[in-house]
Amino acid sequence: MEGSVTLKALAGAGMPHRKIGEVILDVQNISLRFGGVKALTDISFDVREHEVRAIIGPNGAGKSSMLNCINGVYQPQQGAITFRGKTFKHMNSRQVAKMGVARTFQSLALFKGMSVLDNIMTGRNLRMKRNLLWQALRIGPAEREENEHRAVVERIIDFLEIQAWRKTPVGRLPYGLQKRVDLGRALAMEPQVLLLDEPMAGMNVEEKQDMCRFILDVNDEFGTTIVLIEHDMGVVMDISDRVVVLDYGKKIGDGTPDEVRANPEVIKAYLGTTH
Amino acid sequence: MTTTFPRLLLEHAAKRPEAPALREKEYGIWQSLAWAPLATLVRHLACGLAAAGLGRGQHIAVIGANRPRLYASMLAAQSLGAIPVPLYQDAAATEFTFPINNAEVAFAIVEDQEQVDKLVEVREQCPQLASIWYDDPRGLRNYNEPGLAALDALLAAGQAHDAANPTLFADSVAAGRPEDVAALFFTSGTTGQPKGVVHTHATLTDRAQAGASFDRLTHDEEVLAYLPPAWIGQNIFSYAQWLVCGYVVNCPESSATVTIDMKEIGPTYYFAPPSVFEGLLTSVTIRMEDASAPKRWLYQRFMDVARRIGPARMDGKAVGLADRLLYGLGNLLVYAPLRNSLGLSRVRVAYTAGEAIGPDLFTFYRSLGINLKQLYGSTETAVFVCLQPDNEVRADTVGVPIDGVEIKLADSGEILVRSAGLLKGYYKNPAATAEVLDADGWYHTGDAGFIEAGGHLKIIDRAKDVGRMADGAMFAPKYIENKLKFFPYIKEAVAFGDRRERVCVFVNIDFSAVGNWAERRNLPYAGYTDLAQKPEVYQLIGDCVEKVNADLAADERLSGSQVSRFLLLHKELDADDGELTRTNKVRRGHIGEKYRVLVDALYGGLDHQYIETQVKFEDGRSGMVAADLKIADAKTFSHARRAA
Amino acid sequence: MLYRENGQFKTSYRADLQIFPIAQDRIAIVALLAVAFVVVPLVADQYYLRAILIPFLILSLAALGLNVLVGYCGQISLGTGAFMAVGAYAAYNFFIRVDGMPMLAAVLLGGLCATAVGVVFGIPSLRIKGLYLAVATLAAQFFVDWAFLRITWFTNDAPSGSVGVRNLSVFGLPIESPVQKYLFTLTVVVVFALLVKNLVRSAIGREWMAIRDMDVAAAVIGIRPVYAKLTAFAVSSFVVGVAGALWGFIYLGSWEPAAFSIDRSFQLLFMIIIGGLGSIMGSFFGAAFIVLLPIFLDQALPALGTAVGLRLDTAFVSHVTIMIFGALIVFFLIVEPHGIARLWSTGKEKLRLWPFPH
Amino acid sequence: MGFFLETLIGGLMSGMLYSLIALGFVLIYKASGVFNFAQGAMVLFAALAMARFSEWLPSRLGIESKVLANVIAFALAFVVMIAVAWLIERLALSKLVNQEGITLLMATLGISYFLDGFGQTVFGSDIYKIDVGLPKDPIFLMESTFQGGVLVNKEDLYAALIAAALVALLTLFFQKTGTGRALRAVADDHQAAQSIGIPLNRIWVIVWSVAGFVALVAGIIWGSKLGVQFSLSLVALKALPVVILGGLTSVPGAIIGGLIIGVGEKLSEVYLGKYFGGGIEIWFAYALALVFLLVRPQGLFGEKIIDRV
Repeated sequence: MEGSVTLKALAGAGMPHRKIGEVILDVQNISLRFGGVKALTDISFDVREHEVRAIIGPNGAGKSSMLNCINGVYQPQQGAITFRGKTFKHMNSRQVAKMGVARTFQSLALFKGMSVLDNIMTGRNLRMKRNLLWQALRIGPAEREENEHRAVVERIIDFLEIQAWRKTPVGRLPYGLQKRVDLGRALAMEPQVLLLDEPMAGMNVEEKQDMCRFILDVNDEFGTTIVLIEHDMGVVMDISDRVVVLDYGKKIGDGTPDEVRANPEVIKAYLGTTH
Repeated sequence: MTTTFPRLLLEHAAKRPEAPALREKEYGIWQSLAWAPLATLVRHLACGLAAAGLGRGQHIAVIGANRPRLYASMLAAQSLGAIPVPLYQDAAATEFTFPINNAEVAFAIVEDQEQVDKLVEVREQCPQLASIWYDDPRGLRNYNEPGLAALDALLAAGQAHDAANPTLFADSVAAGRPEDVAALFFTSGTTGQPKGVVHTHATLTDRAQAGASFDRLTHDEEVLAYLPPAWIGQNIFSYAQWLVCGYVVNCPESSATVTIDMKEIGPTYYFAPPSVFEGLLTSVTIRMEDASAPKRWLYQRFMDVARRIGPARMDGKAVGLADRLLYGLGNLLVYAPLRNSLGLSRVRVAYTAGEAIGPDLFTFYRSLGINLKQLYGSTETAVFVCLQPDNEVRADTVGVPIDGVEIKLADSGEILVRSAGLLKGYYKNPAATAEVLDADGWYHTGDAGFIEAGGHLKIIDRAKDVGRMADGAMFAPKYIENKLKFFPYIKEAVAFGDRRERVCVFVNIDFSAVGNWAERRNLPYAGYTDLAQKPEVYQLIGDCVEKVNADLAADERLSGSQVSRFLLLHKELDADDGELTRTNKVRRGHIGEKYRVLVDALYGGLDHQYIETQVKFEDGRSGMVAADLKIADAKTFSHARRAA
Repeated sequence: MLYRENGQFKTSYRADLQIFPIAQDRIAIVALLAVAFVVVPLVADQYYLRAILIPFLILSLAALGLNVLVGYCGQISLGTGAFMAVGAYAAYNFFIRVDGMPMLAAVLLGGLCATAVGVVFGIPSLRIKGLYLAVATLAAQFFVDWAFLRITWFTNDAPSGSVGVRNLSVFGLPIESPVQKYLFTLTVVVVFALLVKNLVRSAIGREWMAIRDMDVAAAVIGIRPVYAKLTAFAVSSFVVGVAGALWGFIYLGSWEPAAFSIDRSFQLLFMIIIGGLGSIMGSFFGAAFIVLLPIFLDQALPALGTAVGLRLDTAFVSHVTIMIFGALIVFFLIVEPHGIARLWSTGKEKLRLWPFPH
Repeated sequence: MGFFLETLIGGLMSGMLYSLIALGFVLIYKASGVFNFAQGAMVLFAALAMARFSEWLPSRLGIESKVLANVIAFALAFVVMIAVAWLIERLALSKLVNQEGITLLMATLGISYFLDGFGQTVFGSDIYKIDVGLPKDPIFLMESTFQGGVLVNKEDLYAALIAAALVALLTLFFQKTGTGRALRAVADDHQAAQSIGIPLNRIWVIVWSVAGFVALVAGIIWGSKLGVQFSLSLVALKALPVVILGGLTSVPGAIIGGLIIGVGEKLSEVYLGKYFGGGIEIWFAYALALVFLLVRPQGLFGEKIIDRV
């Protein structure tokens, strides 16, 4: 059954673990303006398969804008983005999603009127094929499809250890758990690349540790490539393979955590802001 | 009952192949495993283990929460004549070294990464530990420990091996004999190293069967397995009796969801130590405090009704029509909904054991209409020694010896047990075995007690604490102290009387309880010492003591140890002053020394005694507390008069 | 308090995902249906059927349709009346122009026409949001009012667009007496309620709610706003259109555009606000409330008036009635934005947890 | 040609009145982000108040002078409108702050129902007339230019002039007075406005009062034209497309939009109506606005919206 196939994918079968692979996502000379305001200026960097890639920078450095360009929320005025060899002037959200790029949000962007289960289920919608009529009748194939995807979603709920809240409306959950659900919704898309926008913002130490564990587990278990935004340098440095540093919409550093730590410009930017 | 667990499994698989054997809530629904598929699973696991070299008589550690595949692994091991050794999953890594080495364990099947990590940690000290299989591969993808593999791999290997040797499984099950060792349970000894209790298929199945027939258990029971399988209590209920009766064992989704799962399953046969019941009650009280005033009123009102009528009803005694209607109403409004939200609606039989349960706690559940009963037994006796028959349930006894059990009282008052369910001995520890098993096959429980009129066994104390009065009457200080402490006004009590002609008691009042009582009577007081010395308070406590005496008098063995005199201490007994152990048990001897003047005053017949005591305050400073303590006589009863 | 859920464990997703997972609820709903289908026809007299139950059912259906759009997809519409009108007049045309056209088919075809119109007027929703969209739907309202009044072809050249139908039947069974009409309507409503419920608890329903709750996030996980919104418009106006057709055929028998004026649109909007946005049950609650309140006030107010010794004419009563409606809308929006349905579900939760508060 | 001019002027004049009501919308939307569906109901309510007061004053208090009666009635009606504004703020808006636009819209729908019902309960529901002495006789312009000249209804002319004056007045009020500036500040950014100590609630009361005043004037003009009756509250529906066209947040937008709609309506009715069987002005305005929306979702002068993630 189709469900079991996707389960395999989830379990990362045949994913050679942590073998950093070829460049999967390549960002070339992206520039983005709102009216007169320059949000991003000529940003370029690449992401290799299976790696954990961090984008750090002080608040307002343009980190989120960068993600928004990658998954087509914003249309950059200049530059191009190459994903698995295909180059795009600017991305279209649905296309990006289809190509296997998922994303979580800095400010919680869950569907507050829906339960944890339904929120994560929405992540499966791209893969649900039955048309309106089938869904209205909800018999045979339609029901089977629904159940198969429910099965996958349950794997994710299990993975994120939120079984106890499955049927709870997300609005009622504490912040830390909502962040997990957000991650779950992204995972439900079985992404090849996962964009995380400050996954640990506003969390206490404990929650941060949990989140770190989940992120690493995702990378381990499913071989998912991870692009991670943080403005808190400390957390990122331990978990990421390579780091891009943005400041005022410009790239001021790129390399392994150690290289970046050593980079004088980065130090300046961070001494300038208290982080 | 002469069979083995693997044979029982195969019988069920043959008789009721489709019927569910195990249910586990996983991925949001209750996934059932029927008897036939379970048998196949066990068969393949067994073949896998055989291929891996597990042989007859060898030990294999099983570590993890209640998971179907772990239970299956135990069965698989037993099918090969090997001996599963369940270990506590929440134990620290270092606690594993002794049992693993003691039972020279070379194989282990564990639940998940957490357990694997612990075993890997102790591998230095346990070189013989060759292979470890894990049920849940999460996080273990890049471990490259030698001999570490997933249970799935074992399963696959097993299928291959089974195909190659189709008769292997059947043969080795057939070769198993009831008197073979079935399992090894390590009891965490209070002192020294843990001891491995050896049980055979015969001992376990015999007791399981006896217990089952006592409560007429059928294969329709639903059981929720949520306590550590390494504890014989859980093991007998969710393994031995499971295979004997063929009912369904349900495994919760995760430790965080037990209450939810309990509510969904609604077990019909339930077992828990008093602590669990206490926790439940606490949660009920707390949640009720947040309830709206009318609800709280309703609850209080009907819980009173329940306490009045419930127990009698449960014991099948006749209850007046008005009361029956009232209780029915309460049942509709409070009891039934409460049972529902506790997940106890469908309970037919529930047991508590392990330690003494407070009468209030006990009656709370009884009065709700839950058939909660007590049983007496231990790891060494394969649990079932005494059980309370329906309608003969009392808070202060542990029931009647069930069939197959002989009970004898040693002169010391210690309870001796003989049954087909006794341990074969402690593993590689003949000395310890000799201590508890005598030549005629009596097991020395270490508990002191006696058979009451009506044949109910009554546990009064640990045997070593029981003393003798000057006139030779039995003196069980802890028993008396506990009886006193069941009163809310009494926080601590210390009873003296060993080798004396009468019993005298120090009492610590419960400051808050007695304080409230005093305020309700607007009785002014200046602090603990002052309150304790109020004549009214002496009256109050005197009544409690009198009640206890009345109880004691009811029993000819104990009527001799009624409390004749008592005093209220001027300070609370405190661990900082060395009067209590860190676990808040009274250090009787030490207190007797420290307050010798008071003891002498009690026995010297004085009616008051001045005393000064040094105390340590919270901030570490120390100071003196001085008071002139009154000493009161308590009303005692003669046994005959109560009997009449 | 009435719930006993121990032992109601689910061993399949099918069981877990059913509409009423709790046995007690299933019993209740079956009982309710039994009463509606069997007892009511036996006991209820003509007046109640004709003046209360039938309009209640049809308006519930319309509210249900509107709820899909407003409650589930978050797209406001003030043009519901128009879509009802399209349904009614289209059905009328199919019914009288195509001879031998079965009534049921005509009604459904009417719904389809409403769908088409709905989608057309839904197109603006792709570019414009919220308030602006409200105006767009108003446009539909006015245009349609005008069209059926002035374009006589739609009304088979009837003056001022007043048309009528008679001798209705379904599968050979006559639909003439109130009881027959009631049973027919009830059946249609129940079927539609079930279908809509299935939709909102399936993929498409989740897409609608996703768009409603957080459209950017929805887009990022690959949901097409265009598709989601247009399907919402389509489904919504189909149901509304069918309701319109029933309103004309079953309830009124003969009607004119005024029957589907802007007031109807507002009335339906009020139903779902008071009943509960984004709730199937809410649509029924709201309809019941808004159908019953005027009837109640018509009785109560004059009685009250005479009690305090003044005669209240019907005009006064009707004014007070709309006043109360207005006040109630504001009240619900402030106090319980999710309407009666939410009150209901909270009450149910309390019963499940009884005697505990949480 | 003359006929065309006639229609054009007629359009401009009724357009002026649309802008007047549209102005009411814009004011409130700018200041409190509420799309005030109740504007029409306010017009009706105000007109009713005015009509009844000007009728009661002579009859009950025996005030002879018609002018005086009208003036007092006007003052009273204005007071009533202020009261209404205050009540709306107190009872509804203050409890709905930070709700989505749609919720607020629905709330004002409720309010408009309430006002309709309330007004007719208190003031009665017959047709009343307002006579503030607007001359009804027609005048002819530019008779020299074309034969027969261009017929203009004097009443409309005055109405248009009054409307224009009021619009000008309000614009001034916004630009010059402190309150006006405060209003603009609030419109731009609620938090900021509050942080610099502008009392939101008071501002809202003021705005709603102003809107009430506008409604009153509009009510009087329309009322004296068509008579005061329930249909007045539908006038607002006419003004909706105007707002959309002009852009919800722009005062000039409201004015220009009003004129466009007014003219477009008349011309379309005259020149296209016959092909459609007449009566198309009911929806023409909407069609116009809608087509326009598709091209420019934020309206003529509205600001563009970017949603951030």
